[in-house]
Amino acid sequence: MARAEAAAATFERRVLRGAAEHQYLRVRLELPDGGARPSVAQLKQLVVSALRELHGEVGAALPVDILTYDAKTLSAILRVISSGLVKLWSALTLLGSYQNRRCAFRVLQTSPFLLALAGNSRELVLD
Amino acid sequence: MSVPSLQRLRQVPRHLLVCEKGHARDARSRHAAHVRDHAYNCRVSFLIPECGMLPEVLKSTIADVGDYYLVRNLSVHELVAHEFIDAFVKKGSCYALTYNTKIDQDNTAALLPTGKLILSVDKDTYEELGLQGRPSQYSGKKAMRYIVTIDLTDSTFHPDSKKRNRVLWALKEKKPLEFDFLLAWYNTGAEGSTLMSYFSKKQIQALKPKITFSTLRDLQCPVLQSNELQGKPEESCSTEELFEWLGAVWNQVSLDNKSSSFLSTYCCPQPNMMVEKAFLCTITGFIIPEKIIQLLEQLCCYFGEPKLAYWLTLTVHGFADSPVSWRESEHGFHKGGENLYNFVIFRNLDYWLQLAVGTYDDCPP
Amino acid sequence: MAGFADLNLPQGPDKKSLQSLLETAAHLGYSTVALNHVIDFKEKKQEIVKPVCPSELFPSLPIVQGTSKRIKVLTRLTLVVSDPSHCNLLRSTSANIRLYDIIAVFPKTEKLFHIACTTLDVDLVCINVTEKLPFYFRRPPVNMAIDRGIFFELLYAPAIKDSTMRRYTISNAISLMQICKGKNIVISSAAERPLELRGPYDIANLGLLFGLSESEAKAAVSTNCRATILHGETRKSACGVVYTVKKPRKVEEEETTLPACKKAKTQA
Amino acid sequence: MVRFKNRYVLCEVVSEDPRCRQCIEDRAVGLAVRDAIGRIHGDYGLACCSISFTVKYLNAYTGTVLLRCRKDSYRLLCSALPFVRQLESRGQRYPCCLRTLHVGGTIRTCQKFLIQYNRRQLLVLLQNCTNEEERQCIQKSLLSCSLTEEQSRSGDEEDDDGTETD
Repeated sequence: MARAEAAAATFERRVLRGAAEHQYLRVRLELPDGGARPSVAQLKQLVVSALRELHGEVGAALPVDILTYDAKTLSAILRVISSGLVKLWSALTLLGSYQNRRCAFRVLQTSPFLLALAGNSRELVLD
Repeated sequence: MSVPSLQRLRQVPRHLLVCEKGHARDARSRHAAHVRDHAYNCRVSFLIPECGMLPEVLKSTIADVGDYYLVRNLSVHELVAHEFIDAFVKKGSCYALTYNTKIDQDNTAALLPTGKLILSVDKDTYEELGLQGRPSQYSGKKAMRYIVTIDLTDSTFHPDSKKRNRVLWALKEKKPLEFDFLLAWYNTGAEGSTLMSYFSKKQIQALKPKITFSTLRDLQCPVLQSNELQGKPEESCSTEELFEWLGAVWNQVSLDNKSSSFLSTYCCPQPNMMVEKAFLCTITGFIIPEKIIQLLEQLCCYFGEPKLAYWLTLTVHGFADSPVSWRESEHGFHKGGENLYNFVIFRNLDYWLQLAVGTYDDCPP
Repeated sequence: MAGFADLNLPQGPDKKSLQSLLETAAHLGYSTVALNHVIDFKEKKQEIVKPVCPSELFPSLPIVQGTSKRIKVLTRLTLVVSDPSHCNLLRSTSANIRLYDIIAVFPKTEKLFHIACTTLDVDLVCINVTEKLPFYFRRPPVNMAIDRGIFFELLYAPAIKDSTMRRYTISNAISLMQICKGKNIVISSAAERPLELRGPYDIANLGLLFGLSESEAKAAVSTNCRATILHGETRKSACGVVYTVKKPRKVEEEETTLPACKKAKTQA
Repeated sequence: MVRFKNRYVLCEVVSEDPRCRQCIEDRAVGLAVRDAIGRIHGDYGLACCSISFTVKYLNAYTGTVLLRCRKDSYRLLCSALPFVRQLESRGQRYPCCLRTLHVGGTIRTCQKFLIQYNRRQLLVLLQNCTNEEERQCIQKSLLSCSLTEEQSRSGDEEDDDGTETD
């Protein structure tokens, strides 16, 4: 640390265009009232099976991470490699049932920056 | 069709991340200018590792972030009235942004502290308004959105000028535009009438920014070296890694996963160190850049006394639906409307600045 | 850019379920929806009823999420035609037809598709998404429809319900895109239940699967819907410039100009 | 009128079981390929590939199959072909696999390739011959197979000869 303090950093600028490795989605699963709520592992299974149905084994092989999951509100943050965003999103859109009951994934926000999901001005209630 | 449909499935929406490093005390450093140029901020948050209690100075700075106002059903022509211009626009920094309007669907208006009034309107409204503007950069071949910029402090915009009368007529009679506005005003010293008293006949509400504190225990923090933006393998982490990690912390993502884990393979970037505690603070509201600069300054002063932390971060989120991001560069909403920036301030007052924008945005300055 | 719209909410007999559909649509961020009344000529003689008045049906419309406006509800009539004689109804100046904001046809044969694209005075042509295409799309009628400002409608709710229909939806959509090059497409739901509705940004992303580009896909739920509604409005007006409104109290007609209509594509 | 560009995929059915030949017919091959696409690329892949997908030509003796699909989606088709596991017809099921020989823009290029390919195969056979009689027979058939201009004209009236070999 002492070494670093010796010389002040010189100005440097890096521009990264479309370089994000991952895309992040904030989603909420909507289920009819009552009935079983999925655990986090079941949610992941549901996501993978949705991908498998629409995009086959190739889709199911996409690395998808469930970064957070709140079982109370059924909301989660998903991470997927950038090239798989459209596939994952469309699979979630066209998913219609969970355990033979209707369900819907609401995609609340997507972003290439995880940090952007922390502050969404569209959900901000200021008054 | 230039792009085959299969490739479209792999496309990533355009986005930019600009990383800079410099020294906060360098006279040529533009970091404060970047803060000043980003007018509309909805969330400011900072993270200080190895800090359990906030120093009093910082506490009072946060408390001083100041009120902002929400005026309901305010006609845009009221912002063009010369009483308003003389009382507020010319006497300080006046900020106004429409509230609860969506830039990709509705009309939006914003008043910049430079005295520029920016209207981002759809094609129908633009034609009815009859004011000179330009098609939006991001609305494709068939322009469906137009940007009208009116300079209120321009010398040709005096009370009797033809130009002003036309603007007033357009906004008053031709196409009256009404919005809920978020307003904030900053002036140094000189007292005068306040927004509250000026708009007392309107539905005006003074609002206080919401402030939340929290402390995290046993947090894995990446190791950073201020002069290595790209990081060094085994020695320090890069800016992108830090950016993702910071997102993970603010979203309460668990940081210790195995690569074989079924659920999540995210883990804290290497190398990292365990920090006993970290202090998190979030301010949400309509926060003006002047206050963020003050906060940034106080955060720099935090390292005036010897501290355990090697660095701290300050993150600012912009409004997704504001018509501008930095300065007057146009901002649009495609999928996320991101415009945010993050400072990492090191113990020796070197800083990293990360500016991130989404699809419909210019490269930040 | 206009707000998001879903031009196809089936108008069932159940008012309560319609109300919950409207609430979900408003919650998802749609600022305009159209209640769809379907008339299938195959099933006996069907009368064209007067459109329901949305304000009568729902005393208070839900507020669109994140705004302070209420959702706008339009009425739409869809004619399922399987025989050329069915089209006569559209040519006759039936009073009740004129009361609908949007008129759509669902042609079952190639010949009727041709007629719908080239001569019928309609706003939307529905594309079959639940079965294999009974005919190939040809360029001349499709181009003609694009010139006349008629839009093609794709539905997505069947694709949510069933895997086979999903295949037909995607494959028919791609077939259409090869002809129309992504122009004049409207994507709407035809959702019977709130859980079959999807948000506008989800649909914009789904459009990529149908072979649209990002901007075309977003237009399919926003600007194209606006154009469809304006196209419907021009039918009520003369050449899209002059249009008549009944004053609420006096029975006298007044001519007003509606600037928004001027810009709409018209082929009066 | 703008023509839609297609891709023709020439492939060979390889099976250890000689009875598999009975199964090489339009429907069985089509179903097997569809099944593989459905498994690998899901509903979306099936929907894309189903546009103008057919088994265009089939030779049960040599085991060659010519598949047609839209140019946009041939990558989906080609990537699914290695995953064809079996052919099924009339209740019989035989394990086999498909080997892609050639991908062409027209039937004609595929035909040219196929004749070349068969010729080379015959040469291989020629080397494997054990007695003179077999040798004679193969040499004769080798000479008899050639592609003349007249023959190829009668093939397909398509002018796009963008070929892609893999």
